[in-house]
Amino acid sequence: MKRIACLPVAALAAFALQPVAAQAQDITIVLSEEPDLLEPCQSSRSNIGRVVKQNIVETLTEIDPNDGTITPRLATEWSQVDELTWRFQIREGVTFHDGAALDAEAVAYAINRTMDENLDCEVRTKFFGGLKVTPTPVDTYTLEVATDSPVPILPTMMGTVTVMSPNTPMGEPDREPVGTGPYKFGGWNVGTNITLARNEDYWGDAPDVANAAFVWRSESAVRAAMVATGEADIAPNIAVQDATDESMDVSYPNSETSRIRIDTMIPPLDDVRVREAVNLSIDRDAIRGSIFSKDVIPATQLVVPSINGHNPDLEVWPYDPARAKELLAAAKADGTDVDAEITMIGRLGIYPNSTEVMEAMHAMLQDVGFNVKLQMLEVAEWVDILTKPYAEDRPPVLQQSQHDNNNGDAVFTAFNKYHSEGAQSTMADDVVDDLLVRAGAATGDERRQLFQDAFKRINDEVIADVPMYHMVGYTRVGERIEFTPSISTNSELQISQIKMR
Amino acid sequence: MGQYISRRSVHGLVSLIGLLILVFFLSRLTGDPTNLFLPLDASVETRQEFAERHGFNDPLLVQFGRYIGDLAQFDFGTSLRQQRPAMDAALEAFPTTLKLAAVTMFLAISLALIVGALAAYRPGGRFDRTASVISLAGASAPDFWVAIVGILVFAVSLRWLPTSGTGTWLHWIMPITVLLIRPFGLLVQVVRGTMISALSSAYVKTARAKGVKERVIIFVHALRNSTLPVITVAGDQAAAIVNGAVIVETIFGWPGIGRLMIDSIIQRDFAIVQATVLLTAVAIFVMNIVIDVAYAVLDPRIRHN
Amino acid sequence: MAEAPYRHLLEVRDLTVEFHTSVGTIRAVDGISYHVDRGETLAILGESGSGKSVEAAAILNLIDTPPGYITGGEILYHGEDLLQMSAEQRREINGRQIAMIFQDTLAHLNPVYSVGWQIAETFRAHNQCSPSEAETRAIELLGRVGIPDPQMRAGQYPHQFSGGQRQRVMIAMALALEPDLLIADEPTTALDVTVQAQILDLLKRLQTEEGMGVVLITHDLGVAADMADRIAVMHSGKIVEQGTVEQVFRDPQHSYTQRLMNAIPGRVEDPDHEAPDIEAAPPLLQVHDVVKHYEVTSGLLRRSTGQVVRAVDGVTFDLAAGETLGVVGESGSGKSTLGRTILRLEEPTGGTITYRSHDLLALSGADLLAFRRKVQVVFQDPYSSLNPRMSVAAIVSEPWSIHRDVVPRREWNDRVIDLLERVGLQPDHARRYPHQFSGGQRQRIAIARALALQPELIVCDEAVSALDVSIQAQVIELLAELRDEMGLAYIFIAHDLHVVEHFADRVLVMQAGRIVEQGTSAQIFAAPKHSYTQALLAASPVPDPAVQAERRRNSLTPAIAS
Amino acid sequence: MSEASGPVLIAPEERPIRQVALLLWRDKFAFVAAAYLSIVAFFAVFGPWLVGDLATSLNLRLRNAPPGSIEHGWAFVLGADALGRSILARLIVASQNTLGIAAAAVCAAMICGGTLGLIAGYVGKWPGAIIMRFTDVLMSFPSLLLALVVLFVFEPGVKNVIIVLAITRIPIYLRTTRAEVLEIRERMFVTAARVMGAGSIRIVLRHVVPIVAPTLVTIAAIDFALVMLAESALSFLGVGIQPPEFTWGAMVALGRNYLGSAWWLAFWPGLAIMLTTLALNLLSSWARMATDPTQRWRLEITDKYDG
Repeated sequence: MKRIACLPVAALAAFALQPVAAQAQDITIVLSEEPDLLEPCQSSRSNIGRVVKQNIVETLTEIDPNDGTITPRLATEWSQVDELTWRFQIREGVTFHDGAALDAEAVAYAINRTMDENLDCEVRTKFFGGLKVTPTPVDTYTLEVATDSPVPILPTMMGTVTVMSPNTPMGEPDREPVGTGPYKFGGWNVGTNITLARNEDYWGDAPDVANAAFVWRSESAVRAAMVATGEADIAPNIAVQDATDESMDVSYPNSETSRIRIDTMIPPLDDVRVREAVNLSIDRDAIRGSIFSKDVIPATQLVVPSINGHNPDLEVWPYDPARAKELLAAAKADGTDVDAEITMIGRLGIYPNSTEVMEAMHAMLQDVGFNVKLQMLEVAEWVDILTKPYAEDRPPVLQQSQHDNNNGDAVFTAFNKYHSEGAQSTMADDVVDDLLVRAGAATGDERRQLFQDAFKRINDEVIADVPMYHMVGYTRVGERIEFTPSISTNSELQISQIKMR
Repeated sequence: MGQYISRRSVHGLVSLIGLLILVFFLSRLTGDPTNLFLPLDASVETRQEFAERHGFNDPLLVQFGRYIGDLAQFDFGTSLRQQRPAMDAALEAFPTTLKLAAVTMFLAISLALIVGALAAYRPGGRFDRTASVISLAGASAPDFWVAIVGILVFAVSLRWLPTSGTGTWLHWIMPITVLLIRPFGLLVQVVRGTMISALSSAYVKTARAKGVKERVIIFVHALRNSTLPVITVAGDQAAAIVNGAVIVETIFGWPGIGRLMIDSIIQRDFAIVQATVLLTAVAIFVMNIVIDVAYAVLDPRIRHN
Repeated sequence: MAEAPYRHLLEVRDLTVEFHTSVGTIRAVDGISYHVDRGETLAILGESGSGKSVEAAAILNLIDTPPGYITGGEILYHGEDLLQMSAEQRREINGRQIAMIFQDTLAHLNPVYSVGWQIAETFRAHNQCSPSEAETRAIELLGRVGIPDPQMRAGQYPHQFSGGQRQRVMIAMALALEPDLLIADEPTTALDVTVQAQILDLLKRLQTEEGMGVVLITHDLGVAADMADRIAVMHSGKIVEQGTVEQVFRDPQHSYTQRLMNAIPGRVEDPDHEAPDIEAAPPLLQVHDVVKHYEVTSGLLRRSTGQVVRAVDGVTFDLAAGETLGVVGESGSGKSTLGRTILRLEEPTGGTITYRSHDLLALSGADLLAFRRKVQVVFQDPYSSLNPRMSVAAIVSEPWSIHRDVVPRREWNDRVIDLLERVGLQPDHARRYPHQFSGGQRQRIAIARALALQPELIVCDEAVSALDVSIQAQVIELLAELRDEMGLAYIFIAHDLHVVEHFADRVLVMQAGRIVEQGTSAQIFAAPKHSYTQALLAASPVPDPAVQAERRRNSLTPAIAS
Repeated sequence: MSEASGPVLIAPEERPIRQVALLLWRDKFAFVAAAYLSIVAFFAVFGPWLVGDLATSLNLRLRNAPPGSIEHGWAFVLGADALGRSILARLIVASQNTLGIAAAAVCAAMICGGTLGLIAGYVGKWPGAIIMRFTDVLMSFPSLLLALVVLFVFEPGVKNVIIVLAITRIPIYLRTTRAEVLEIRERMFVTAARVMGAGSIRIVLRHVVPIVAPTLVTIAAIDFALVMLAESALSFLGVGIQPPEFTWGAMVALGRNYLGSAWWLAFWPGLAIMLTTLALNLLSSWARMATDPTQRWRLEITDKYDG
C-alpha cells in the first residue's frame, strides 16, 4: 500500500525562482505599515508621509536634514511683515497633477483645508494646536499668513503643511491625493500596493525613477529578505539584527531620541536623588552595540544636535552603580521610601528590540537595589498612561518613550514634554516654565540660548528623564539603486532622490 | 431539510445579534480611540473636541442605540482610520481570506483523506508511523515560526519561492502551506481514526465476502463513511482558520480580513472590527449550513430524517 | 476452478486459528474438521465465544491479521487448499463461488450506498457484466428474494428497510453470482419469530433451486433443527460432536451437547411454584385502559402534524402480588412502552394505573420515592444497564444510598455479599467492574441490584433475550427461585413465547399496542385462540427436527415478504 | 448485542498500573512521548529551583552566543539569548509557566464547558437553548480577536492569559459534553437509576460525569497542545505573556526577530513546544486506542509485523 502513497511533491524544485524582471526604472519600496488614508493633511504620520510627502504633495518650505535650515520648495522666498504676519512668495509656473495652477489662492485653500476642524488632520493638531491661521492672497503669487499669536518660526512650520490641489474637497479625507510633486498618484490596491508614476511636467529636475510601488510587510525579517531577493529595492526601516549585510544596509540617525520618562510627582521618584540614581544605574555603553546598534549616540537631552536649542554642553550620565547606591541610601536616610515598587512601563515594538532593552534596564535597576516591576503594554494603553489627564492614584512610573523632532526647532519638543502644562509633562518647575515661555516667543540666538538653558536645567537639576540614545535606523538598499537615507527618512522618502545604478 | 435549515437560520440570527452586542460592548471596553488617533502632542482641548465630534463622549448605550439604528439601514458604520464605510473595507479584504481558506481547506481535506486512509490501512505500520509523526509535528509548530523560517529557507537561501506578497501562483505556496499544516495534521488523525473503525466495520467484511477489491473497499466503502466525522472537524477547523489567517496575512502581507480585524482592534477602529466580525460570523453560519447539506448528501440516513 | 471430482464441496481439516494478545495466545478455533457437500446444509451450533464465527471468517479470508492467525490446517474447496492461494485468488472466489450472509444486517450493509448499488457491486467486483446490466440484475434479484416493488426499492438505503427485508437484501447479494457454497452466520438472530420463519423458508427454497451447500452458523437449536441436514456442535474452539440432525438431537453424546439440549428454555420446569389466586386478594397492580400516543411533529415550532403513533392503545389487566405475568409480542407491539409506563418512566396519554390502590400517575415527591422502592427493573442489555465506571459493590448498594433508611451504611458490605451470593456470584466479585463479567453474570448483578430494596414487583424487560440459551435458562431459574423465596411479582416482557412458557403464570399477547389474547400460560400454549398467537407459536422453531420436518411438509407459513 | 467475532477476553484483574505500563511499552512512540513528558513535567515542578537565577541574569557580552559550545559552561550549550541569558536555563524555567498556563486554561475550560454542557444536555429546555446560543456566539467570535479584546481590557498577565485561553476553548468541551450527555441519559443504567428513585443531581454526578470525564480528558490532551500554540500566537501579536514573565511561546515570539541572525533563539523553544505537543498527541492517540475495546488488541498483540 505504501507505494500508492508516493505523492508528487518533488516537482517544486524545478521552479527555481528568478526575481520578476522589473522595468529598469521601476522600484519597489517595502514599508512596515500600510497607510489608512492618503490624506496629505495626515502626512506627519510616517506611514502616510513616506508615500505622499514631497512625492505627490509638496510644502512651501523644506527643512534641510543636515543642519536644520529652511530651504524653499513651493515658496521661493518669505519675510515677516509684522509680529503676527508672514508673507510668502509662491513659485510660478507650477501646476497640479490635475491641471490646476498653483497660485496664492490654491495655497490659501490648502492652508484653510488643513485648518478646517471638520477634517481629522494631524498636521493641524500636532503643529498648530490652538493656533488660528489666516491666509490672505495679496496677489496671484503672494500670500500673507496671519496668526493670532506671534509665531517666530512660521516658515519652519510651513514645512509641515502640504499643498494639495484646490479640487480636493474641504472637510473630506482624501484617498487619491493630487499635488504638485514629482510623482503622481497611480493607484492603490488596498492591502497590496500603492503605485506612483513620474510626473513628466514636474517643475523641478526630472527624477530617475519612473514608477514606484509601495508594499507593506510588518516583519522586519521579511522586509530585509525582500530586498535581499530583489523583490524590493528599499526597506527604509529594518531591525538592527536584520542588518547583516554591510553592502546593502546603511545606518542613519533617524531623528528619534529614546528616553525613560520619570514621573517626578510621585514618591519615591519625587526625590531628585532617586532620579539621579536611576540615571547612574543604566549602563548605556553595554546596551549600545549589543541590543542597539553601535551607531546610536548616548543622549543628554531629548533633541538631536541639529535642532535649534540643543545644548552641546550637557554630559552623558556615567554608569556608576556605587554612587547610585549611595544616593539611594541618602534618600532613604532622609525618609524617602526608596523600597516602594516602581513600575517600568514599556511599549511593545516602539522601536526594534524595545522589549529587550527594557528587560536589560529592569535588570540593571534591580542590581542597584530598586524595587522595579516591568510591564510591557500595547500602544493604546501605553498612550493612556503617557498623556494627560493622568490617573490620580497612579504608581511611580518609569515610562519608555521615544521622541522624534525633525522640524528644526526645540519648541516642537520642549513645551509638551517639560512645561508644567505640557500634555506629556510629568514635572512642574517654575524656572523651566518661564524659560520655555520666553524661548517660544524669542527669535535668533536668544531663542537658542533660552532653550539651551531650559535643557540644562531639565537634565542636570530637575532630572525629568533618563535620556537614552539618539537612535539610528537601518535602511536596506538594493543593488539596483543608489539612495542615502537621512534624518528625515523616518517621516518621508523622497523618491526623486533615488538614483538608478 | 428545509424546515431544519429555517430553524438553523433562526438560531443563527439569534446568535448573530448576540455576537454583535458582545462585540460592540467588549470592543468599547478596550478604551477610547482618541488618544491613539491623535498625535501624542495634541492638547487636552483637541482631544476633547475630537471625542465629542466622533461621539465617544456619549454614554455607551446611546452609542449602541445609534449603531443599531444605523444597522437597521444597512449602515455598518464609518471607519475612523480609513474614513470610509467600514463594510467597504471589510468586503474588500474578505475575498482574499475566503480564497485562502477555501484553497487551504480543500487541500487539507483531500490530502488528509488520502494520507489518513492509507495510514489507517495498516495501523502501526511504517507508512502510518511516518505519516502520523510528520503531520503531527507540522501541526505542533507555532505557525508564525514556520512562516518566517519558510521565508528564510525557501525564499532567501534557496530562492525557490517569493518571500511574500501576492501575484503568481508561486506566491500562494508558502501561505497555503503554513495555513494548511495544522488542520491537515489534525484531520489526518481524524481520518485515520474513523478509517480504522470503518475498515474494521461490518460492512467492510461484507464487501470482502463479496470479493470487492481492497482499493475499492478503502476508497469507496470505508472512506465515504469516514467523511462525516471528518467534515465536522473540518468545519471547526475552517471556522477557526481566520486565526491562522491573521498570522499568515500579517507575515506574508496578504490583504485579508484576519489582518484587518486585528489591525483594527489594535487601532480601536471599532466600526471595522464590527464589520469584520459580522462578515466572518455570517460566513461561518453559511458554511455550517453547507456542512449540514453536505451531511445530507453524503449520508442518506440524515437525508431521510 | 476446475470441476475436480472431489468428494466434498468444502472440507475443513484441523483448522486452528489463534489470536495473539497481551495476555497470551488465545486459540479461538482449535483443530476443527468438517465437510459440506453440494445441496447439503451443515449447521454449526455453538454459543457466543465458541469460535464458530471465527471459523466461518477463516473460509472467506476475513480474519484480521494481526491479531488473528491461521496456524494450522487446511480449507479444501473442491479439493484445493484455500489457505495456499494468493489474496487475489481468494478474492475472486469470494462472492463468486463462496458467499456469506451475516447476522446484524444494519451494520453489515454499507449505510451510505443504495441497496441496488450494493447488490450490483457483486457483479462489478467480478467483472461479470456491464454496470447497467448489473443494475438490472440487482433489481431482478430483489424481486426474487421477495422484495415488493424492486425497481423503486433498489434506489433506497439500508435504513429504509426492515430487519427482515435487509436480510433478504443480504441474501440477494450473496446469491447474485450463484455460488456453490453459502455461509450463513446467525442469519435470523434478532429477527422476530414470524420474520425468522419467512427468511428460513426463503433460504431453504433458494438452496433447493440452486443446489448450494450451506454452512449455517447458529446458536438457536430450533433453527438448527429446522434447517440442518447435519450438525456440528462447537464449544471452546473445538467441534465436540458431529452427526446427522436426528442423531444429535435424539441422542447427544457429548456432555456439552447434553447440557445445551437441557437448556432449551421450554424445558425449564418449576414444579414448586404455584400460581397465586388472582381473585383472592386485592390486586397489586391494576392497569386500566392505558393509552400512550406519540404525536408526530414537524416544522419550526414543532407543530403537531395530526399524525399519531399509538404505541399502547388501551391496555387493561390486573397483577396479583407474587404473580408472574408474561407479556409477549414482536417488535413494535408496544410491550416495552407498557413496561416503561408502569415504571413511571413515561407518562401515559390516557387510562389509570393503581398500585396497591394508590393512583400511580398522581404520585410525586416522597410518595413516588416510596413507590420506587417497591418496583424495580431488569433490562435486556446487560452491557448498558450497568454503569461501567462503578464497581459491583457500588452498583448493588446504590439503591441504599438513595433510600437511606433501608440499610445502615456499615452493613452495606455484608448485604452486598449476601445479595451476590443469592444471585449466584462470589463475594470477591464485589470489587470488580462490569466489563470483567460475562453477559449472564452481568444480568445477575442487575438482578442483585433490583433485589436490594426488597421490592414487590420487578419488571423484566427482555431480561434474557441477549443471553445464550444455556445462560437464559440459568437466569430464568434464578428468577423463579427468588420468586418463590421472596414472594416477588414479575412482569416478564419477552418476544420469545417459549421463554415464558413454563415460567409465567399468565401471559398477555400484544400486537400493535393492543392485547390480542390473555390467559394462563397453559391456556395460551395449549389452545391459542387468536390467529396471531397461533402464528407466533407456529413460526417459532421447535428444537425438534421431527416436529420441524412435519411442519415444513405442512408449510403453514406462506412465503410473504415481511 | 453481538459478541465480537474474536474470542471473549475476561480482562485480568491483576495490577492495572502494570497493565498500562505494558500497553505503553508496546507502543514505542507513546512510550518515548510519555518519558519526554515526564521529564518536562519534572522541570516544570523543580526547574526554577534547580536553575536558580541563571535564567534571568543578564550578560550582554554573551548576547546571542551560538549553541554547541560549553566554553561558557553547560548552561550555554544551547546558546544565549539577546540579553546573553542561558537559553537552556530559560527553557527549563519557562516550562513551569508554559505548562502551568496551558494546564490551568485547559482545566478551566474543561470544568466550565463540562458544567455548561451537562446543564444543556441534561436539563435542556430554555437553559439549554440559551447555553447553545451562547456557544454559537463564542464560536463565531474569532478566538484570536476575542483574546486580543479581553487582553486589551485587562492587562496581559498570566492570570488573564489563562482566562482568555480558557474562554476560547470552552465550546469544544461544552458541545462534546452535551452530545455525550444526550446519549448517556438514554442509557439503561441511567433509566435503572431513575427507577431506583435517583434524583437528577445524583444521576448527573454518579452516572453521567464519570462517563463523560474520560472523553473530556482525551480532548484535553490535544487541547493542551493547541493552547500552548495559541499562547505563542498571542505573544506574536504582542499581547501574550509579557516580560519579565516568559514562556516557550513568548520566547519563540521574541526570538523570531532574530531568525535571520541567531536562529537558535526561536528554534529551541519552538522545538520544545513542538515536541511537547507531538508527545501529547501521540500519547492521546495511544490512550484512545488503549481505551477503545475494539482497537485495544492492536496494542496487545505480541508480535511485530511489517506494514
